[in-house]
Amino acid sequence: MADPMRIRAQAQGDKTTVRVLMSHEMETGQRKDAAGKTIPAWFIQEVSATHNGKPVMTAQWGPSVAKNPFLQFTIKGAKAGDKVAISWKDNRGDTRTDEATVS
Amino acid sequence: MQNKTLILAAAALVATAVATGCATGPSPAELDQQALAMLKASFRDQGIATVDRLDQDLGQKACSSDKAPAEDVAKKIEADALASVKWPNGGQYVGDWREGEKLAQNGRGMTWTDKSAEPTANGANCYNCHEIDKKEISYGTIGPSLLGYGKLRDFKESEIKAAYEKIYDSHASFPCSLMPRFGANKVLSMDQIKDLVALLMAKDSPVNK
Amino acid sequence: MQTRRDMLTRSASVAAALAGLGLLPQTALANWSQAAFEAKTLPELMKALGTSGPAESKDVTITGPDIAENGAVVPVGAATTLPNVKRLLLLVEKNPNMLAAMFDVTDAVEPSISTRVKMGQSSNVFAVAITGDNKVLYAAKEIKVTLGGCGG
Amino acid sequence: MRRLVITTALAVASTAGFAQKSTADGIAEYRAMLADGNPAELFEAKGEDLWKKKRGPKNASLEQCDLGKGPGVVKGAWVELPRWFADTKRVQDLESRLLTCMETLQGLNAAEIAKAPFGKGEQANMEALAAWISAESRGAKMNLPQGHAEERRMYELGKRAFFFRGGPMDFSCASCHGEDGKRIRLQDLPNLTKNPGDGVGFAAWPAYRVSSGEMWSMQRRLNDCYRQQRFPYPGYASDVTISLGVYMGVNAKGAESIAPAIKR
Repeated sequence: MADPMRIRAQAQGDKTTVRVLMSHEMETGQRKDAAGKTIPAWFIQEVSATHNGKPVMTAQWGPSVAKNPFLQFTIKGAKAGDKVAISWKDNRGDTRTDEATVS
Repeated sequence: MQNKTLILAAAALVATAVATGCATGPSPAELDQQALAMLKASFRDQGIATVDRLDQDLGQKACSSDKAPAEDVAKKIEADALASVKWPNGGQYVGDWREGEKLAQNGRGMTWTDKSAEPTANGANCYNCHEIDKKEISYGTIGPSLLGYGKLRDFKESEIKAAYEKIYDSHASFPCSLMPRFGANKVLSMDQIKDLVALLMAKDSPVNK
Repeated sequence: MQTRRDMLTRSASVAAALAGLGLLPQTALANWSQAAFEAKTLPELMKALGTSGPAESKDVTITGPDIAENGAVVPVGAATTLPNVKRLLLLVEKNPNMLAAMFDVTDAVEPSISTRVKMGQSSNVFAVAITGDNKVLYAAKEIKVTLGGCGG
Repeated sequence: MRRLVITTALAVASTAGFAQKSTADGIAEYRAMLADGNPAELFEAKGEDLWKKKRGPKNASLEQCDLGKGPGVVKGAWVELPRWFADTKRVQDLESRLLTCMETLQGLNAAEIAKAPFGKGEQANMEALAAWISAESRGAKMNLPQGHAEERRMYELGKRAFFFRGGPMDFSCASCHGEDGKRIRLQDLPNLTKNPGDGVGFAAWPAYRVSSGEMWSMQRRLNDCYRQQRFPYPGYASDVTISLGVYMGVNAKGAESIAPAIKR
């Protein structure tokens, strides 16, 4: 199973900045291993974010997003104590969801 | 237990102090020996990088300290280096600067992840330490800038020969130089060194633009 | 800069080609847009997304360093001051496939996101904003990818 | 269009020196952008879990591991390593000490872990543990003990290893890290023969390596230095690596640790 994400959600005024680090290889499918064999593509394709359960953003990623991806965005109106959840799904069908409390 | 260790340690200290007249542990010469033994015990062969790479010649041994070697030793290093240089037939020192630029960019070769130790598998690592073509902004500063190298020397025949010699064995001009002795240590072939000479000394090389 | 002009020319022709076809941007995608991520050129990408060619706009910003010490991780961001933005894209012109990431935003988030992309070589990087009324606007920035370290 | 004009103006105005300065500025900007969101955090979290998790044939956690400040004390341990350990009668760095704990507390095979390839299996676990343990000393100042005769001897041996030239390129550690203000390509090289400053050199490792997307502890850092030096292969947690740790760590006394950092 994939390792947990690190989610930081920090409120400032009526906005909350969310910073996410995900643990993922993000293999492009264009690299070769030492034996010359192509390493198959393995990357996060879909990401979604919710604020207190309500979807606020979805994203689609290609393999050129960097390994161990970083994502930053800002939610309007979120305040301390609110819940922010992030989910991802990769091209193998693996998924991971983690939640953080706005501080 | 702790007491015993302490006493033993103290006894050892006293013993060394008596033996060397120094109160802080083994003598510098003893430490030199211990360091060599430690290195031998710590490294192992991996691929082409075998432990005999730890066997030092004079140019390595005498340059392995934070102090410069004595003058007579430096002279010996210089003489050995000069004697090591193999000169190309017919005094033809200048190859193709385009090939030289490729070699200069290439930092590969001679590590335990490299398959072959043959010169054809090696780069010259030049940009790691030198500024060369001003179009390449990613250059190192361990060595001096080589911008305008040939032009600054009026493209003189004697300077072309000197450039060949420096690349072949840097210790011939600078004992303990940080620059690899590319020819003497068989990192690069004679033809590759000529290509590097061209990069530095050819009038149409980007170095002299 | 040459590349930039090329792109403007290309996008103009795509805009012309798509004009009148009435293609609207898809608003919510349930699945990964394979065609978009496989697009090699801007016209292909625009076609895959069902949008018209983009125009440069000062209302869109692309953030990123002038120089990246390593192409494996290059921080980039897309933002816009335009109202009613539905989608933000990040493109790397000289990557084998241009589209790196695509964000469908709602009114609950600011139209401003940052992430990190891989770059095979020095290239123009684009932030593209697509509005609810089908305007496609972009900003571009050149990011140089240098060689670092011992090179071995 | 506006950008185009600015770029042209810059090109006209730039001298070699100016261009170099802006390159350095560009790189500094790049590094600053990456520092906010260091994937090392992912490894720290994993390392903390590993420390507390019951594992190995003895089904024990590492919580009773003595990193030099007493069993279970992690805070502040990193900036005092390598140091002398009475139980093993050795000067040990973080990784070699972890191997001792994994063997004695958890019953894992230390020799096997030391031989395993970097970045996989128990070696990946080592990197995560090193990330977390070093993070527990973030902001503390390097303060390696030199009270024991063996600690002083290892410093002297480390110094000799640091200056030892060998291999087909004649390199030593000092070839690149013996002077101030030098670079390889665009990479700044700290002078490790003295205190290179807060969060530089020894005080910045373990680090997340952007180029490979992996966490590197000092053992792996040294291993790749020796690869680039064209030396033979240094054993994991061998005395040469530990003595170099003592040499660099003692030289860095008083420097603030920012480990785990993020590096190219």
